[in-house]
Amino acid sequence: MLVRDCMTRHPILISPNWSASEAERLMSENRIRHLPVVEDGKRLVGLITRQRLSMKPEMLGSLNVWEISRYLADLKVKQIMIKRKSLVTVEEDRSVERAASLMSENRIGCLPVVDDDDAVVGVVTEVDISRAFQEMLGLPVDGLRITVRMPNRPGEFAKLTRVIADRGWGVMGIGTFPSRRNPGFFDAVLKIPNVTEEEVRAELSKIEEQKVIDVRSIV
Amino acid sequence: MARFLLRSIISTFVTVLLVSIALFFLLEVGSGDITVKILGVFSTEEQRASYRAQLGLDAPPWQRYADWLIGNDWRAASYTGFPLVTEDNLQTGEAEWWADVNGELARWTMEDGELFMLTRQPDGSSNQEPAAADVWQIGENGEELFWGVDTKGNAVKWVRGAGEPVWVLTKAGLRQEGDGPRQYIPLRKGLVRLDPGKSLQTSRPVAVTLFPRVRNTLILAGVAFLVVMPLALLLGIIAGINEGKWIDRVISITSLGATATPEFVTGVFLILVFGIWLKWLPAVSVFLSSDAIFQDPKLIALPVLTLTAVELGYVARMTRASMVEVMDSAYIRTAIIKGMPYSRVVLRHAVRNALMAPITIIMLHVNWLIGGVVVVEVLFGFPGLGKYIYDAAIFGDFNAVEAAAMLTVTIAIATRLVGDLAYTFLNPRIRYA
Amino acid sequence: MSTIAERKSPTEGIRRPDEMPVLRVDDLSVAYKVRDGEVEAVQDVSFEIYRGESFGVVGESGCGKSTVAWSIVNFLGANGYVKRGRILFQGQGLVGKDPEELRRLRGDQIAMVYQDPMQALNPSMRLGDQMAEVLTVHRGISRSEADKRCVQMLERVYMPDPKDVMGRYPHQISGGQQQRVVIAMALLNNPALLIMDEPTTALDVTVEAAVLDLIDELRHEFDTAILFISHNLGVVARVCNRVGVMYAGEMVERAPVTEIFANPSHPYTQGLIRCVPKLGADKSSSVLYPIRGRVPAPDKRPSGCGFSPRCDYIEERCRAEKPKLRPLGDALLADLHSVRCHFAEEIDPGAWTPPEDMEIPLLNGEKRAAETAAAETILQLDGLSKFYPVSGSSLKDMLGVGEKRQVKAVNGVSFDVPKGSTLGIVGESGCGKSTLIRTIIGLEESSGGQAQFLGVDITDDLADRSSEIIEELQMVFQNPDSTMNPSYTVGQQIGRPLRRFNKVNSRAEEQAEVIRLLNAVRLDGSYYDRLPRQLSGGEKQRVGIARALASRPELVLCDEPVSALDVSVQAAVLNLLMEVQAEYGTTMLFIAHDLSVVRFFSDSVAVMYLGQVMEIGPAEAIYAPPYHPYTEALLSAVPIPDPSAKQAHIRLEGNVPSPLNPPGGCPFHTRCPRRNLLPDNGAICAQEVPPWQQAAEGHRIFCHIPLETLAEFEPVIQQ
Amino acid sequence: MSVVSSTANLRTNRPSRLQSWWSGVSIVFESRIATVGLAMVAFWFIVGIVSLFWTPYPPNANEFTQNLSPNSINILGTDHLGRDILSRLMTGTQVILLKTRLPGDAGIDIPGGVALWGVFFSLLVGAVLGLNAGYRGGWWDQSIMQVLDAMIAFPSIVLYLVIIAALGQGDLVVIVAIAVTGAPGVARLVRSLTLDIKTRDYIRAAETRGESVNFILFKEILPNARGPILVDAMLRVGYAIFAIGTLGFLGIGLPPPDPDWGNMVNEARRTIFVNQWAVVWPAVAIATLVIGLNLFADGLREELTRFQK
Repeated sequence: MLVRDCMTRHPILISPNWSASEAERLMSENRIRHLPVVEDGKRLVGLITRQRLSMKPEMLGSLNVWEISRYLADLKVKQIMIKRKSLVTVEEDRSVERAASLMSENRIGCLPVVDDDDAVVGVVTEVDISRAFQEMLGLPVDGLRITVRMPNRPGEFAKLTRVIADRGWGVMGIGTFPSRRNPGFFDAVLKIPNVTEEEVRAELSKIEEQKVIDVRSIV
Repeated sequence: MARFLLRSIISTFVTVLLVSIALFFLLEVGSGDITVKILGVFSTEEQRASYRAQLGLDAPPWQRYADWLIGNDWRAASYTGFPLVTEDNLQTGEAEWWADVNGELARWTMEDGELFMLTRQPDGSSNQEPAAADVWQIGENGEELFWGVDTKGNAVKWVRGAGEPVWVLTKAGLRQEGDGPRQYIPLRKGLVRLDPGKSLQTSRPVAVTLFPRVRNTLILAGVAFLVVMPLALLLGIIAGINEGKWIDRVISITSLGATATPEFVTGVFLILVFGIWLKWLPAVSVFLSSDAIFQDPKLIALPVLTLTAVELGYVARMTRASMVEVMDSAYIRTAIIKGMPYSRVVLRHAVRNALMAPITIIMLHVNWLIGGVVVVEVLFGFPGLGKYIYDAAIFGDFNAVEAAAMLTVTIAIATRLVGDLAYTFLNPRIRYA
Repeated sequence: MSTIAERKSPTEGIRRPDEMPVLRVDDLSVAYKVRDGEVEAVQDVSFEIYRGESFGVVGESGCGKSTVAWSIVNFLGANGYVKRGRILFQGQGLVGKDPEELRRLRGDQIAMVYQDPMQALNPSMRLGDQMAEVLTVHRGISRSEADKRCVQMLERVYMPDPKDVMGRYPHQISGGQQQRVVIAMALLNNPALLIMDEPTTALDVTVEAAVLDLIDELRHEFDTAILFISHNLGVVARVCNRVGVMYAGEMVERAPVTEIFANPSHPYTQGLIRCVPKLGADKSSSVLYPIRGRVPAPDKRPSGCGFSPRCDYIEERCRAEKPKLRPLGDALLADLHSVRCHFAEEIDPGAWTPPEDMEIPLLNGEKRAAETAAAETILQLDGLSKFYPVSGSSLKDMLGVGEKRQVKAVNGVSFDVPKGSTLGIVGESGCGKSTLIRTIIGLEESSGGQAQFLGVDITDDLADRSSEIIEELQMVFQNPDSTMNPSYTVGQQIGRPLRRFNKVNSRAEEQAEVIRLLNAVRLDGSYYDRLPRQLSGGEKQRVGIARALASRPELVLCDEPVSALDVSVQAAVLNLLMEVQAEYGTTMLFIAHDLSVVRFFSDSVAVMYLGQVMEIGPAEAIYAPPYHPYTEALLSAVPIPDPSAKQAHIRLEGNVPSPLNPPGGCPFHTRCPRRNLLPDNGAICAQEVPPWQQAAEGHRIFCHIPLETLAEFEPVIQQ
Repeated sequence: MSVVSSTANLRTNRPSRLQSWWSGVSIVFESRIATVGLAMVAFWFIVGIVSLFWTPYPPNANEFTQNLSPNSINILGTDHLGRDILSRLMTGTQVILLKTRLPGDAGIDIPGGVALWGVFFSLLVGAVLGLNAGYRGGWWDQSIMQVLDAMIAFPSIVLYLVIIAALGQGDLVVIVAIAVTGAPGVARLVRSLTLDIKTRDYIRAAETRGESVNFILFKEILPNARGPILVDAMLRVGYAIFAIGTLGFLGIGLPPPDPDWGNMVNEARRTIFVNQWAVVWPAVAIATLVIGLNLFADGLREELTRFQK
């Protein structure tokens, strides 16, 4: 899965000349936390986040009520946005895990996705990453969620797929995780529709050295 | 595109040919006896007949047309037996006809029944000596004939011992002379070789008098054209993109007023304002020398202004209409919806298409400009082509009218061709058809 | 993971609960100022479009579909303005937005494609210049870089030879290619919203199918929100997820596409679906029900429900109170299916019966078929051809020494038409179907072959035909706006052929006969003194039919008589033609590009391609295997107004070859998708003229592929 | 709603000729421009008609002091021969708009001014040529257009001068000159209209009825071209008046004794240093009449295109 497959395309964009209050309104109306700031042609010049919009007390301390409201009305997006040069971005043909690592390394919640012209083609947010994760494990589809624990060596996964193939089952989602408390083992999570728990357990328990550790129909 | 161009060129030639036929027959055949005008109403029929013969008007119309168009020196040469050539007179600078007799340029004259040969000397003078007796040839009826060139530029047939009485128009009036030739062929090279013949009014070659007039007119019309075109196109475009707004109204109504007012009315008003009330500009264009136009450019200010007023309105209206149409078109809509800035929409997308229609019409409109030139020149006494045609037409000097009219028609057709070319260039649908 | 079964794309499966629509139109009303007051062209229209979704707006002409589109890009002309309501694009209000900001959005985040690509492209600019400026202006990148992007995008829309196309002018490429350029241009900046206003209406059916495929593909790839406007239910069914039906400036019904076709709830939607023929339906087994009346002009709309004057279920409340667009049915679907009708729940389209005064032809199919079979042949063509000489553009050609070239518009067409039957002729533009009937009627002199009508030779042109033959051959024309002379009244125009062919002896008799003819086409005598500009399109077409019938012709040639009409009127005119045929026993030749209409209306059908007949036979035989590969391609391209129907996906490649030098052998071999069924990839097709294979009685196929193979093709459409 | 009853056999709402005529005329008043233009033209028609019966003084009587400025006796002043300018101006309308003097000593006048007859003949000739060229196409078109091209190639004033040089002065010569210079333009217009109209289906319908070419030209095509032709005719009357004025100014227009506006300008400009009024009035007269016709034509054209939409 690449960034282009999980990003949100056509994000809402704003212009640097907008007032901060308009940006604020747009964010709250659309329930979003990030707004890429672009010039004509969707060229990225910055990013506005909810945090950026919240007031810094030390700035306001010296102002009276009238001055505050004037200050707020005059405040432009370009004054408060994160500037392009300090923004972390990603290209749409990078892998989704690379995007995820960029986000976690930089401790940010949003990556603008840009093309060769530095034009915004989408954004990747924490929500997008978590949605990719859900889809990977087959969340949108009804079926049984099965967790199989297997030793970490070549050929183990093939055993599992052989059984599935023999039975003619369809796999709607799959993911493998190193088993945290059992070094040397992997947990494979499968989503299989139109099967009953009994037949799954019966079939999969025949596989040597593998163990069905969890079967559930409701996630 | 080659096809389109070739068509225009062929069509242009046919058009010129048709025009020449129409013009010639309308004027020379349609109009009455020109000799009445030249010799006056009190001349006798005999005098007129003699004069007609001298002008070659007794020949059949088709032959006169051919002579007029392609000349008759080659025809006359077959009678004389000598090649006929022209040589400039060193004093007047006008071309004279000579026969090339074995390398010597010769003309003949008959005095008291005696034929003399004039041979041209290198200094321009001529040496007169009696002609050799053996030049006479025996004609069908046994008379002795000689075809030669006389001193007035005619190929003539003399009969020995039987000179015709001829009427000659001199400054003092009509005078009869004896010893005249039997037949005249007034030599000319023909229109296609740029010799439209002699003026009936002044007896000088038309080409000589026409040239300075054409030059003056070209300056007048050229200046007017240069003033009008950019201004009119600009105004038209401005009005067109502001359709319905006040600036459009002002331009449209002013243009309409200017176009609908005849040149002579505009001219008179301009004279009134600038010449009489404000006294800024001369009210008439009096040319004291042939170069007056260069010495005092103010002379053409009012004529140019008059022409401009009329043309400006017309071209601006055409451009406006075309611009309005283009701005309403789907591809302009596309350009706007593509988010092009307005200036780019107008300049890159609209103007080129909007100018296509007016350019052909503007080029056709050169006719109109020439018409305006006639009026303006008459009004201001400007010595140009228009006044020349006017004067010649009033007199009935058809050689002059034909020449001048052919010239205007040629200019008109040539500009139309240029318009076609410009259209082809601007319109890729034709260019790449 | 080939084992993965059908899985919907994320946007169709789970829409994120917090997702905001790309475009949201709220209670939009658009008014145009006219000389006396103003007219509300669009009233209270609401809809929203999400990412990757295609929202279709359907309705007849004059319903305000395009006005909605123009109001989004704020291009309503000098006299139009948004009177009420909001248009939100990505959360920002577009109404009253600063013009400079709007300009930045247009072409960058909002793009538009509309009907006639030839008109939409600047005729005097190279295509490359027109495309590249979108990038150079909005993104400020260099021209050479922009050119590279343009070529990539042209490749993306499957434009052959994109580099070359960049240097061309619009008139140098075909209509389908122009539309590809326009679409590529719209997509260059990766817009969030793409507005398409009848993007395929001007295109041929196979080209249309390819463009629709492209639109669908691009929507999924770019996740663009599409507002798709069309009058054609079939097209909407193919490319849209959700549909809004517009009538008289209002949105009368809004629902997912499957829902709208399976469960139409507004009487207008029901009427629309009833009045288009299904592909495969014919006149003996099914009936078209027109909607009575016509779309009112924007300034003459009724005060209550806009549809009330044409509605079969009208109640007092409909006239008095304007219904609101309200959710229909249970709460679960509330968001999805809305309708603007007071009584939507009570109306059962299944129980609908045609009102008594509706014009429905009463035909007895079997009896007619029997009659036709026994009838004599009225028109017999044998190798009829029409070639036009063309002069080339080179100097050689002008001097007359170049090679003489001919456009083979009609090239050896043979068929017989029995008395009283209808032969439909289908084919795409340029296939020669119009030239064929022009040659038959004598507007063109034929260049070769035989043609006999009532046993008389008719290869000559009109000037050489006797009056008796002329009056037996009449024609019904395509364009209602030009079929009648605007200077004369209806009575004068129908009366003229009566006098011309000495059918009447006195003025009184003429008048009586004209009124009889008017009644025959379901118009009353009050139309006698009307001028064409006082008639609607359908009425004009009726008068055109009456005029053609005035001389009591044996054979009537119909040149696309309904293609310029709105669908509801189309049904009425088709019904009228059938009725007339039943009553007068007239034989008809019927040309149309719409395969469903031809199938519905004709007894037998001829399929033409490049001036030649590819297949001819009884209508039902043409629409099922065995058929000619070209017929198969045509059928698979027809947009079907039924999203549940499965249609084979066969697309033709390349352009129709020039009729100046049609390909040798089989004219279709250059594009034939079935050539590979023959040895050597169909080498024989390019070399030899195919044989006429007799598939059944009266069913002939012009193809090298053996009948048995043709018969094994899967049917194109399975419902 | 029009639920058609097939039994109804009534012919109702037949508009009378007057009504349909009025509905045609009333579109003129829809346009402000056309109305203003019409008023200006009507003014001069009325002045002309009045002058047939009454003018303040005889137009050719030189009974006043020369070169008077406007005053209470001579409202517009007098010219260089002491003639009343108002009277001359009023009478000058006649030859342009109201009467044509036939040659000969009998002094017979026929109704209809020189400008109107000239335009009428140019329409007649132009329409016939244009219809034939446009509808028949091919060889007909080529040759007709070639001849017209030759005619158009003449600058119109040069053509006037040539015609007058050939035929002399006179009302009929001016009519001929206007007709000859105008016909090619009309023919081109009618040809282009014909090319458009002949593609319409109703022409196909007429052809498939086997109608004669003349029927198609004059009964099917011409009536549908009348709107633009009418507009063009208005403009042409304007040009004709323009041309008559110009010819009068050049001294080769309508012959005396009737006063001619162009000639009045020409004569008055010689005394322009003394008396400016004498040149202003006829100049204004020509300009207003021509502008009026142009406005009328413009307004009419706008309304017709709107009407057709």
